[in-house]
Amino acid sequence: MSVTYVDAIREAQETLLREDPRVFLYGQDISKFGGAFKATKGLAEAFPGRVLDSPISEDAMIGMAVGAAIEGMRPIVEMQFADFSSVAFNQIVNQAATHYYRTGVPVPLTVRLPSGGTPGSGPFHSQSMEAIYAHYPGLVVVTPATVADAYHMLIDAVAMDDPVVYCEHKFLYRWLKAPRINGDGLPIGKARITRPGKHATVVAYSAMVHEAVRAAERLRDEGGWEIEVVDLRSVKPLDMDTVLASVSRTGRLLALGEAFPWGGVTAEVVARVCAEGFHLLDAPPRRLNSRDTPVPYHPKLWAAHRPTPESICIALRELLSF
Amino acid sequence: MSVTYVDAIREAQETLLREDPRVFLYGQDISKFGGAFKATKGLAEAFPGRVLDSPISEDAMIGMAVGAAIEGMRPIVEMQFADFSSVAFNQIVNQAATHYYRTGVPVPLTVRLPSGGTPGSGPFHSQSMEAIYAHYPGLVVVTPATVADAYHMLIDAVAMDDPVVYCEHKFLYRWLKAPRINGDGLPIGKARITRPGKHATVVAYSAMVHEAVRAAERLRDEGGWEIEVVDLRSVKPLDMDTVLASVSRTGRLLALGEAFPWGGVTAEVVARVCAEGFHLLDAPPRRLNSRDTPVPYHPKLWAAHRPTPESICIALRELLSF
Amino acid sequence: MDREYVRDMFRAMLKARLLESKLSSLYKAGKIVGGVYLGKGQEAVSAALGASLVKGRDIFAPLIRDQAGRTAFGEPLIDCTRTYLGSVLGPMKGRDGNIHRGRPLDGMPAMISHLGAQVPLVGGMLMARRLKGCLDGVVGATCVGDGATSTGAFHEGVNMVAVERLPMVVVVSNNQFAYSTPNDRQFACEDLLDRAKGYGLGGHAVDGTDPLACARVIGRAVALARGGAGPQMVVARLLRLSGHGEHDDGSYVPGDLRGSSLGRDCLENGIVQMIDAGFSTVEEIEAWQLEYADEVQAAVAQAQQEPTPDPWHEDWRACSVELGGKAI
Amino acid sequence: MDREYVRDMFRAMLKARLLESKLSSLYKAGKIVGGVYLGKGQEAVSAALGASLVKGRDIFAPLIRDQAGRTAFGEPLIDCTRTYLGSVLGPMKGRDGNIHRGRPLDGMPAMISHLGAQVPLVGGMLMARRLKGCLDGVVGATCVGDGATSTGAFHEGVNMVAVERLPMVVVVSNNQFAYSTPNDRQFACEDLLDRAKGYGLGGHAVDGTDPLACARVIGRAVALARGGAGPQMVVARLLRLSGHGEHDDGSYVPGDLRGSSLGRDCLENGIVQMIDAGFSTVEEIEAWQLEYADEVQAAVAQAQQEPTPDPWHEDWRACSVELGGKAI
Ligand SMILES: Cc1ncc(C[n+]2csc(CCOP(=O)(O)OP(=O)(O)O)c2C)c(N)n1
Ligand SMILES: Cc1ncc(C[n+]2csc(CCOP(=O)(O)OP(=O)(O)O)c2C)c(N)n1
Ligand SMILES: [Mg+2]
Ligand SMILES: [Mg+2]
Repeated sequence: MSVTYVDAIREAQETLLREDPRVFLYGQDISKFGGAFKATKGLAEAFPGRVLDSPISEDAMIGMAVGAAIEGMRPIVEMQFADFSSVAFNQIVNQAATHYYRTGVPVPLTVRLPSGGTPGSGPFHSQSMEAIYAHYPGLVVVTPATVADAYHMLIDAVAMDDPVVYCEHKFLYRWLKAPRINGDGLPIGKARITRPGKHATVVAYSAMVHEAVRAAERLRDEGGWEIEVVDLRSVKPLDMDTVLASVSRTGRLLALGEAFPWGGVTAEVVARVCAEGFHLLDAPPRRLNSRDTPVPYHPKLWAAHRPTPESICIALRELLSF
Repeated sequence: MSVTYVDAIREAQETLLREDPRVFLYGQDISKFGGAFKATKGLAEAFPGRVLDSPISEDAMIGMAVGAAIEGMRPIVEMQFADFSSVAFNQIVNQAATHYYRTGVPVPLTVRLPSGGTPGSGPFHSQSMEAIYAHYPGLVVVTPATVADAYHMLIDAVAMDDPVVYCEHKFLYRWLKAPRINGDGLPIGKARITRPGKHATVVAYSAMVHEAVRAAERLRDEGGWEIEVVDLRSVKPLDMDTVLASVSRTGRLLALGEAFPWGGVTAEVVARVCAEGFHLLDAPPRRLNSRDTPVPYHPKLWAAHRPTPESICIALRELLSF
Repeated sequence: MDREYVRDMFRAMLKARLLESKLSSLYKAGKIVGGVYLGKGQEAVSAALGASLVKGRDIFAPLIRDQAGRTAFGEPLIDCTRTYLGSVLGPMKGRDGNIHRGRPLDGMPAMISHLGAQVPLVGGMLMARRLKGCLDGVVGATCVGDGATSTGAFHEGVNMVAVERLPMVVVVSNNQFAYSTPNDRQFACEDLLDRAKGYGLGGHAVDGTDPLACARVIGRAVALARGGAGPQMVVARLLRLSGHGEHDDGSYVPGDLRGSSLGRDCLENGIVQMIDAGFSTVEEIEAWQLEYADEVQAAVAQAQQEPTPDPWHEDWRACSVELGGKAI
Repeated sequence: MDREYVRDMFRAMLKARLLESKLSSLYKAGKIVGGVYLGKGQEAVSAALGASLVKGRDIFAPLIRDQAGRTAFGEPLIDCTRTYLGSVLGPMKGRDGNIHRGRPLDGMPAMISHLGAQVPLVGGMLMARRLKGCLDGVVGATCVGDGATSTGAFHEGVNMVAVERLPMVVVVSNNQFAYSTPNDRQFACEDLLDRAKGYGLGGHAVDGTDPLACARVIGRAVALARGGAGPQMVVARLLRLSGHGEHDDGSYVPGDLRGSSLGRDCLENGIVQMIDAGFSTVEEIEAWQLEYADEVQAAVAQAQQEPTPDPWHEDWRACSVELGGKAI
């Protein structure tokens, strides 16, 4: 028996529904159908009236959930794909995110964004939008990369009084498995050293953590390099303590992400490391993002659009040889 | 006689309507009323049928304009406030921005975003959204800071075959004046050295260019410091040649912006300078953005939310004393 | 018609008018920064709605022209003056201003500017009540203008509320213009009320310049929603008797429209109606006027004396939680 | 009823069905990556629209279930197979796939996934024609499902088109479900057609399983728009006879609904109608079947032989312009 990443998301929602009467789920096709990715399978039957199908109205879905959250509920909204949250953008960044600062009343809303690319998904079913939401004050943005984090961070997100954008990576849904859901107790806001090392630090998040580990293994096999991989876990807030501690050990930084190259998590990480830990760096910091086009449909293009173990190794070799 | 920044925007639109039959304007209250900020005053009368009032439908406004652009027109859409483009976000980033890559057909659309804070405008009439749009492949994002740039960059934006997000700063509308519209011929994509210096570089854009110049003057008066101010002019693409050349002269960088602190232009500038010109830096690079809350209503809060000559001076003194 | 309901409504209209005239003067004297948005001419619609609702039980999401509704619902004047004048003691603490105010925990959310956005929000507040098992007898209400009906937010919100069959009343004040934009550039149906059927809502038309008609029609719509008849839409015809904001002279409104029955002042109509119906007397109304003028004066004076926010002591945090002892 | 119009329409239905069955097999054989979305059961509506339009003059923005409409409008089969199979020679060059294809310069925009977004886009294409003075006799059309009517994009777009009185036809195929979500969780009006009046559109209902009715009603809606009667909305009742995509078995559709008149196969109906009306014969239809099966086979075979995109030679640029000799 093993648990997949999407199972963990389902389990977390089951636990939440069971243990917290304030929790309910809202989204397209999440009720009897169990969701486009089956992340809510069986929950409508187990918790009647608390797993509700919404019309195709992303903006109203979030507006509704904010209203319910103000009244003390803990809604979890499933976007069918992160990309469709573009239509709910206003309610997320202007209604949910500003509410606490404006009124003093927090909005305990969790928005689940099935994020990131998979082969053949194309420009509108592949986007990574964490940077868009992280830009706005008032939102917490998390990006679980492990089965256990998928579970625990969703539990923690719902426990939080503020709105959380929970970016779950579709590529990990069924590919990532664990024997069981094990947690190491890290709270939201804390990064994890996924793989210790001493020659360079890769700061990554979500699916890219696994690509970074792969690249690290290759470089170990290739030349005995020991690459440290930091999994940010949450991109807002950023755990700069852990990142800086890692860079202080290695002296070298590669910030790695799957999102578009202008701005985003990698820019924020590099800018903050340089501002706060300039003297720690023995080489210019590097960034690796997707290419600067929409996410292409064809698997061959897609594989060359996002960072891969190959392109990460190239970046790391350059970094190490500086 | 003098020309204000908003006059220049009006003039540019008049020139465009006169000289290019493909140009038309679409937006709320822009026709007979002349727009909330009078940026289209008199144009409806001068160009009948080409300056059209839209319903309060930002999403459809952009959708419509993309359609018209595909058919060979050159629409200019006025958002009443940049903040309301949140409702048009999907059409901008998913319809307009992806069109050329997907179909090979460019979309010559210009979206005017009245941006940035003014006293008393509050959380929803003050936002700076350049970083949001710059994140997406396929968009050009410009941020004129001078009267001449307001004019010429709008002309250039409309001449461009790709969608341009034109961020005009409301604070500059009437405050910024010039004897006449003078251009120095810089194209979109080229930054300008607004004020030469040798001790530190401030990279700024839009209204913050003027705050940077004020801070530079104070530091000159205070201690003879010569601060170079670079006006990015366009935030996508970024003119790294000019930025790096400046940093190579001064060895010190402050990236300055009025937008929210997570991500954004300052992160991108610092990250790229560090990646591409690490060895040029004699001190850790610094960033100064707004505070990490929604833009507050009260003028006293507002003035402390955005960077000011005082806070810029503080940042620069720290940078210089490193 | 319930006498007390009509008297409550009328008093709110009167108080709102006096308050708003004062706000206008303050704005023109440069004492208010930002904008001032009035409900002049729209008080009957707004107050009829506010007076039909019960604070502490119902939900009311006012928009820009709802001073009368707010007052009828029970918002104290001081919340208004503090917010306009930036007192740090107001509900928004100077962080937001003018009509962007509310007390969500008292059932009155604070609008964001984006039109239409409050519709699903109220829907969600009602959904929460349903989920908590305390929706019985509750009504949620919000107001929008003709222009706001063109927003996707309005459409999605109303449709969602209809699907969920929530006890909600949506009042559309068709004041013929959205800022400067006339109805014929805003929609192409003969009557906005035609939309009610398309959403599956109960539909009600009313002359917004006629306070007794507003009391009857809006009161009935609220009663229907409360009684389980599902969501209701009211479309009121009227004119705003001010500019869009006090910076605007509204000169784009044609004179003949101003002179038409749409341009009648609902407050003047109301005075006549109150007296004719025997709901009040000239003397009583005059006494109210004096009393409310004093109340307004006091609310302004108090807010003006109060401290404005101090950036050095401001709690610059957009999230309520801390992580590891640090603000997010 | 125009014989040639009906024959064109029917042939497109037939060809689309054959093509889509092939796509389904290819998907199930693992030859197509991503998804396959069929219009099975919806060919009559789609083809009636496509066949009413003139490529080179009109505008047609198809959605996910419009293979028949595309074919009727004149999209070559090879555009479809190339896009599904990722040929670099297709209109999308492997950059986008499946139904996300088009040739905007031929009047057929390439849909984005976000439902409702094509409505204002077609409106804008028509606006451009008006501004250029060449709108005369032109029609723009698009299709959506019942679910898409809940999007703000649809609402804003339709309203804008109505305000501008553009010659547009919006066809709503109410196939009772949006993915798995039934009508009663999508809207609460009795009939989506009730919305037409609320927008000020001409409204037309049709049984989507009845090809001749589709030809008549949709043909008439297009003719009305073309003739200057303003924008039109058609609401067709039907069922999709496939899953949402070929990954989905559609098991949430109740059996009695499948067995009802909504579940009839429009293509089977069409064969009977064509013969009964004397528009065609069994022999001719059988000949078409053979001919189209070959065409489909050839289009698949050709696309399969063609090169797929090569990341090393891909032009990785999202903007067409260069600045200072560099890509943006
Ligand atoms: C989404 C959005 N777009 C634009 C605006 C700017 N705006 C504020 S009020 C207004 C006009 C509103 O008209 P209407 O809904 O008819 O209300 P009225 O002012 O007439 O009461 C506009 C365009 C806004 N607030 N929200
Ligand atoms: C804005 C948006 N939200 C969600 C989706 C995901 N999605 C794709 S098709 C679909 C169902 C569409 O239903 P309907 O409009 O009835 O068309 P049908 O599939 O029945 O033909 C959904 C939810 C989307 N494409 N766009
Ligand atoms: Mg109005
Ligand atoms: Mg459907």
